Amino acid sequence: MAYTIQLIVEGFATGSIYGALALAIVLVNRSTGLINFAQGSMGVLATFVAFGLVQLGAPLLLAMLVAFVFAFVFGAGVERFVVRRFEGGDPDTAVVVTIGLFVLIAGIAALIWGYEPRQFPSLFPPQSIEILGVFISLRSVGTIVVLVAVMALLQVLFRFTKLGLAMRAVADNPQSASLSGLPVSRLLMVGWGLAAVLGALAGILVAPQLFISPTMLDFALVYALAAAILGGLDSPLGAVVAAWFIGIVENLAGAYIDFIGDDLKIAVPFIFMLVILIARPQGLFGRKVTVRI
Amino acid sequence: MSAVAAELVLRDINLRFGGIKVLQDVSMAVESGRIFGLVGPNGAGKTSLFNCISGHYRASSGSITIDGVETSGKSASQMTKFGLARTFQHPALQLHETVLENVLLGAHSTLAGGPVSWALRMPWTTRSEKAARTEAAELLERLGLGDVADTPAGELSPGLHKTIELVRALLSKPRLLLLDEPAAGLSHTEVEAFIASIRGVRDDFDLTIVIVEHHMGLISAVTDRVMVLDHGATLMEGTAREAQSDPRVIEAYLGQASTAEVSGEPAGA
Amino acid sequence: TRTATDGGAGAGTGADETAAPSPGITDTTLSLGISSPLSGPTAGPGSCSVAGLDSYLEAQNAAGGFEFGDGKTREVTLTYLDDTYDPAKTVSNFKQLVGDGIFAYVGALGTPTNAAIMPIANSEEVPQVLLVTGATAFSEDQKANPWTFGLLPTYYDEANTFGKLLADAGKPITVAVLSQNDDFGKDYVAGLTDAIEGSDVTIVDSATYEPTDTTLDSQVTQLAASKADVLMSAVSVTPLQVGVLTKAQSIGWLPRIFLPSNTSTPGTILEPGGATAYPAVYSTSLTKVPASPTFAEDEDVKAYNAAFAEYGSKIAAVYTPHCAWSYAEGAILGEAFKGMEEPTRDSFMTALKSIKDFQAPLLLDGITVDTTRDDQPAISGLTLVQASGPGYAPAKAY
Amino acid sequence: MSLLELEDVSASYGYAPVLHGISFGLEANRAEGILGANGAGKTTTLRAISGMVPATGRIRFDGVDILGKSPDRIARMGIAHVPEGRGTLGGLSVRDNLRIGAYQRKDRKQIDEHIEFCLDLFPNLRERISSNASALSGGEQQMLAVARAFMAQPRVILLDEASLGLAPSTAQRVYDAIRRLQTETGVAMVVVEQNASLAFSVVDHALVLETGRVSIEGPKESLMGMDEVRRAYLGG
Amino acid sequence: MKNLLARPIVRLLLAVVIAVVIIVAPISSSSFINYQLSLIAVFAVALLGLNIVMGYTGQVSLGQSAFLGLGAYIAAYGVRQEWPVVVIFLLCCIIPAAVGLLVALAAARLRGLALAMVTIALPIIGVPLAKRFPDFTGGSVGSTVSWLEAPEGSGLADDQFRYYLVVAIAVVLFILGRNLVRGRIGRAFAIVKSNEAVALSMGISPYRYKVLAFTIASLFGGASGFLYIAVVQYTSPETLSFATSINLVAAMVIGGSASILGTVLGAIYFVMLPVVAGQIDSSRTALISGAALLLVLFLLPGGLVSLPRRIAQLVRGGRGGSPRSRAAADRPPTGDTAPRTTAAPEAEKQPR
Ligand SMILES: Nc1ncnc2c1ncn2[C@@H]1O[C@H](COP(=O)(O)OP(=O)(O)OP(=O)(O)O)[C@@H](O)[C@H]1O
Ligand SMILES: Nc1ncnc2c1ncn2[C@@H]1O[C@H](COP(=O)(O)OP(=O)(O)OP(=O)(O)O)[C@@H](O)[C@H]1O
Ligand SMILES: [Mg+2]
Ligand SMILES: [Mg+2]
Repeated sequence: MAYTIQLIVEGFATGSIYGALALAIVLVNRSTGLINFAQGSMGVLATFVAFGLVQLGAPLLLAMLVAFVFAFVFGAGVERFVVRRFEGGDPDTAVVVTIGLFVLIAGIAALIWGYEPRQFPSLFPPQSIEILGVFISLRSVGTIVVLVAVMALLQVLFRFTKLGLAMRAVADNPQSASLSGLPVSRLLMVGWGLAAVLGALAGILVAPQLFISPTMLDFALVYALAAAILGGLDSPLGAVVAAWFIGIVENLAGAYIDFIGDDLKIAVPFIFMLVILIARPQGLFGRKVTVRI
Repeated sequence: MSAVAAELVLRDINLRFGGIKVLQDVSMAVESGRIFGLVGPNGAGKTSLFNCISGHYRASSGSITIDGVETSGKSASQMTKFGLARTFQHPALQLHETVLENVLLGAHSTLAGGPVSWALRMPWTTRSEKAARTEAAELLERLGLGDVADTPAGELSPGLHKTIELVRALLSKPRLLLLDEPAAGLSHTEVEAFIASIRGVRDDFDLTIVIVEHHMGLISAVTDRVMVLDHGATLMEGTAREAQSDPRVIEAYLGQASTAEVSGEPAGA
Repeated sequence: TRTATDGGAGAGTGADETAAPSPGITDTTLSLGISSPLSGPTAGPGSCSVAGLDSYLEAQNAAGGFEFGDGKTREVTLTYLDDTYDPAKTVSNFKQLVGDGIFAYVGALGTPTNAAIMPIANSEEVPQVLLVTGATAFSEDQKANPWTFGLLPTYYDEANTFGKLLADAGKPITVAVLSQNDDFGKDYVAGLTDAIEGSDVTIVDSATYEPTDTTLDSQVTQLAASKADVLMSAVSVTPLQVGVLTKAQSIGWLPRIFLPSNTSTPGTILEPGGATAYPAVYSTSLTKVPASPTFAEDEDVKAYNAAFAEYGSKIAAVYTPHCAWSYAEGAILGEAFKGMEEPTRDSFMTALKSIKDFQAPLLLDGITVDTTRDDQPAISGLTLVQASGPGYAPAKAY
Repeated sequence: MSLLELEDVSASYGYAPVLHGISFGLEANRAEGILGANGAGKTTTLRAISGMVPATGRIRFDGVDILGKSPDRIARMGIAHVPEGRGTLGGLSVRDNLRIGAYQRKDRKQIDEHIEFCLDLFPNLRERISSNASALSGGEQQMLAVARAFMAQPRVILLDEASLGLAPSTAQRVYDAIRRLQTETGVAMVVVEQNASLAFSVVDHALVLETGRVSIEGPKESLMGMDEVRRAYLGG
Repeated sequence: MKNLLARPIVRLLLAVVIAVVIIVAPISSSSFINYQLSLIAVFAVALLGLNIVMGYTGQVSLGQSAFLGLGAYIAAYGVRQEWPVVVIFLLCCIIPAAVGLLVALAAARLRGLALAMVTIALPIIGVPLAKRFPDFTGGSVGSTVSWLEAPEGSGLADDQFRYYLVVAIAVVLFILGRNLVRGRIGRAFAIVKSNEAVALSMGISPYRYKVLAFTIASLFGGASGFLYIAVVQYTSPETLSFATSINLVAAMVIGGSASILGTVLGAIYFVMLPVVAGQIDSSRTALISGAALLLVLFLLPGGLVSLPRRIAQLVRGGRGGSPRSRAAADRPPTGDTAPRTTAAPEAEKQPR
């Protein structure tokens, strides 16, 4: 029993890694209507900035703040100078542009810091606490707390603030939004900037575990995308819940179903996803879009 | 043409979305070869009723028959088999494609051959494609779109989109045609031209037509009968003239100033 | 119908008395080629395996060049291409390199990538040697593939050495194995199983992982449930290996640990993983660790550090053991050049295959190069080491 | 000086010229009608004003040159545009659409009052207040687009076939409301309307476009007196 | 420029010139160049499949590499079992198509990103799956085959022979694919992409056409796997890796979505970019390829295929205009302000 609970706890911790990135994906989607494949690399780049500062002797918290500022400016800049040209065009093209960014940014990070993973200091102490035979690492607890807090913030942002409403409007239909006087381009920049900050946060949260390297979040990104879509692309709560779900289901399936094993356990969340999405195309917590004819 | 105009009968159609009752016990019968008008205030459920007939919505109860055959459970893509074609309230065209390519889509169900024959360009595929193109060109010509056949649809003003949709629908060789606000956005002169052509189309193609329109002039000019919907239920059924003088219809739909408009009834009536 | 040179086809069989020189060699130069992952997730080791070699070659060039068995001194150049660990690209790169006239293809990293070009190299008779891979496939049958062999001890050997240590303890020991889901992992498990056969050592649980996994916590949790005495953690990805070490202790499982040589560096694995918590950590080692204070005064290490700073650091930003291995590989090539009497690939292969008891720089005492066997890579000896203090010391018995 | 002034405005989509030198002026509290056949360039004129198509010439609003400014800046200056077609934010609820309409306003209290005003004007919207706009019927979406423009409390409102798809009584109600708005706030309007009798019920002055050029213009009464106008736009 | 191309005689001449170039190219080229040319043909076929499902039918697929890999494994296995080449080829088409069909029967109920996520699972699950069956796949070391040597007396080198074989198959597949995306079926694909409600009312079942498109894409993917083995003579789990799928999607868009010519250009880009990047600086390939991708799309948002149109535009539009107004002119407002997803991309103009 303790073993099962331990696996579930682990699933939570792993899921939180995906969840952190999934939140950034949700944020970009809600504020710009796009899917950003470069979300991971942008987060990594900002994390590298923090890494560089820490190496120069800056305290982690300060480095983190600087990384957030960097991320915001960088994200907004990417929107302004790269993505903007493709908004309103073929959505596939915009997605491929983010793929190009993904490759390019990883290349830039590698140019400066190389590809080999390096150790990154943790915000939280490395110890674990034992509760009834189940070990819970403080790092996971910290990650989960931060994640839940950010999720709540996002939920509030979109539900109750004017900025959130404006961002949703712009994502929904920029042209129509601009006719109501919404500063579309600035809102898009803010959306990208905030998402990049979230990406940076995700990067800083997971870097102690994954080690920082230009490709650190590549595989987490697939899971994060899955979580965002499974949860409902417009729901921060959904993204996090789905990420946990994926983490837990994967662990349990890998441990308990012999045929599946550690190598194929990744298939399990995807199969769940297929089934759930067929039943609920908008995702677990997503709002259904009606297309009138 | 061997096809004969279809007869459409609806019985006790109900439709709901969540808690909202969109249609309540709507019944109607359209005789073969007639033009039937469907009017009513905004949100009355006219388009929804069309969607039920065309299979885009599934009525929660009730029966729909075309020439006596029950079609209510059928998926929308099967409805061409029953000779049904429709246009949309918001024209749904491929804006980057030419007008000709847009309307040719209507010929889909009449063209011969499946994916394999088309990949191999079997003779029958090219033959039927050629025939469809000729027919499309003729129809465009007839409805006054001959000289824009090769223009991308997006470059034409929205008023013309309705007509392109009409041609597209006609190319599927329907026997029952549903037109959702075909004259919206047309100017006065254009409405008159439309009235003239719709009757011709009905006669030449041997069609039954159901029209949703807010343009009362058009409705009274072309329809044989009308039904007025309000809040998803039938308010009255009769001729257009009866409807326009019915106090309930004036109250719910036409409004006080309507008399002025009725007087502007076009000469084609 | 083709006019352009067809790669190695012109290299003849060496029967001629005045052997025509093979492509890629002149009286003053010799060119080598390599295709390794230089971008993407494997680029860390990939670039190190180029950087170490390049450091050695360039340093030697700067010192006057390489002496050859035919009495000439040549400058040796290295052309390296990126294959992102994609075999189709490796084939492309190989053809490009051969078309550009390299003399030999050396020291490439990667199992599938090297497997893809092995048949071409052998049919075109281009040396594909000293490969930086622990897979057995490249060295086990050098009669069938005379133009191919590896540099490093195989994964099988490594695990076999571990197994022997356990078996020699002569008491019941339970082992949990964590291995990569590929041939690397399978060879490892096979090496271990073969060594413990007939002993009191038993494998009580095993788990695998994909190199693409983000964490191995669940595998460690699962293995911890077996409460095994020993964890053989054949994990070849640095962060994952560190994760294993931190995870096991955090859930109160403190077995003796065995680490493979490519993920056992003190600075990047042991220290971040908190290895001191475990009763013992074993690994195998080939080379001196350049950054380790133990070897700070070592001549080899000083030379390496100087050369790397000058040349290799342009290619690889962070140290992995592959840097040191491929540096040693450079010296092995130099040794082969010394025995090469004719400017041909045949002569090169003959010379390269006759090296015995050669003490290449950076190799630990007792580890020597022996290329004369037909079923082994160039280096097959291993030193079992045990973590102690900031680095490793020769292992005591279990 | 007029509130809104167009001088020799030309516009094109890509390289196809559509407008050729349109000029007119509009005072506060007045309404200008634009008539014309399908494709004459009415919509394009409105788009040129609100910055949605690139144009040349001169467009001044309240003495400020607005040509070349982005649509959202022009909107913030006080020009609301009810576009042709579906002008709503489909993924947002009806209430959110109305709130977006009032985006640049600061008077919070009044906003809620105005939302009530719009919902009284369009009872359908009240019924569907928290539905996604995309679920609404065609006419309901049109109502929402008009309501959204009202919410902005603009100084100039550009109406592109605002009655399109509306039931006759509703269309009447919209124009009654527009007239009321005009007397209450002094808003100026440019009205493009196929239903010319409706248009003439609010405009003071009108121009007729033919293939991108002004062919006739004048006060409402004189236009309504012209035969060709009556025949083509009023029927009879 | 456009008018010139529209003339039948010019088109015919162009076709003849291209055919001659294709036939003559390998004769004087090195084995390296022939390998590149053959690889272009290989990936052009994979891209054609992807373009049919994604470019023409609008269903995002991130799983194309899985079918490429499956085809390659089947071919490698068939060669080891010494089956006749024709049988191998047919199996390489049929089995992936059948697998694609099965997947599509479930997945085609989804749309947009949900579908993309399910297709992403194919390569991600495919890799460990391939390692599970080493007898069939050769495990992670992969499997090497050595076949398709030039027949005696043909006077061709192996690489030339393989080039001709691969290109011939690719040309035939391209003709079939091109036929398919024009006319009845092509129009159905296009309307499924742009508006499913309209498709339904035309008697087109979007579900069926999505399944069809997906199946065809898998078939082409499998066929390209066969070609891959013909050229590379080796396959391993890396062949079907997820990264390949992503790169294929990028190449498809860069060449030109919903365009046959664009598909070929995309394949050239896909194969040549790494080579060129390696030529520039082999330790900075990621940087170079990322920058190149962005650059191409920046200049040609419609893909490489829009180059002639773009040039014509620039020539005609020599008159400046502020950057803003030009940017706005690039995407004129459609009268309808409906959600962007309904906007069809710049499609290749079909000849009529
Ligand atoms: N996006 C576009 N691209 C190219 N041409 C266009 C575009 N939109 C409109 N046009 C052309 O510009 C001209 C004017 O169109 P506009 O929409 O302004 O006409 P309108 O007077 O509003 O017509 P309607 O009464 O049908 O709404 C038309 O000839 C039309 O074909
Ligand atoms: N898919 C749907 N989801 C939710 N509500 C819907 C849906 N379809 C229709 N409705 C609701 O049903 C009611 C009737 O809509 P319908 O489009 O049928 O009206 P209509 O009579 O065509 O009106 P109009 O004249 O404005 O076009 C509306 O209130 C609409 O919001
Ligand atoms: Mg309707
Ligand atoms: Mg208009």
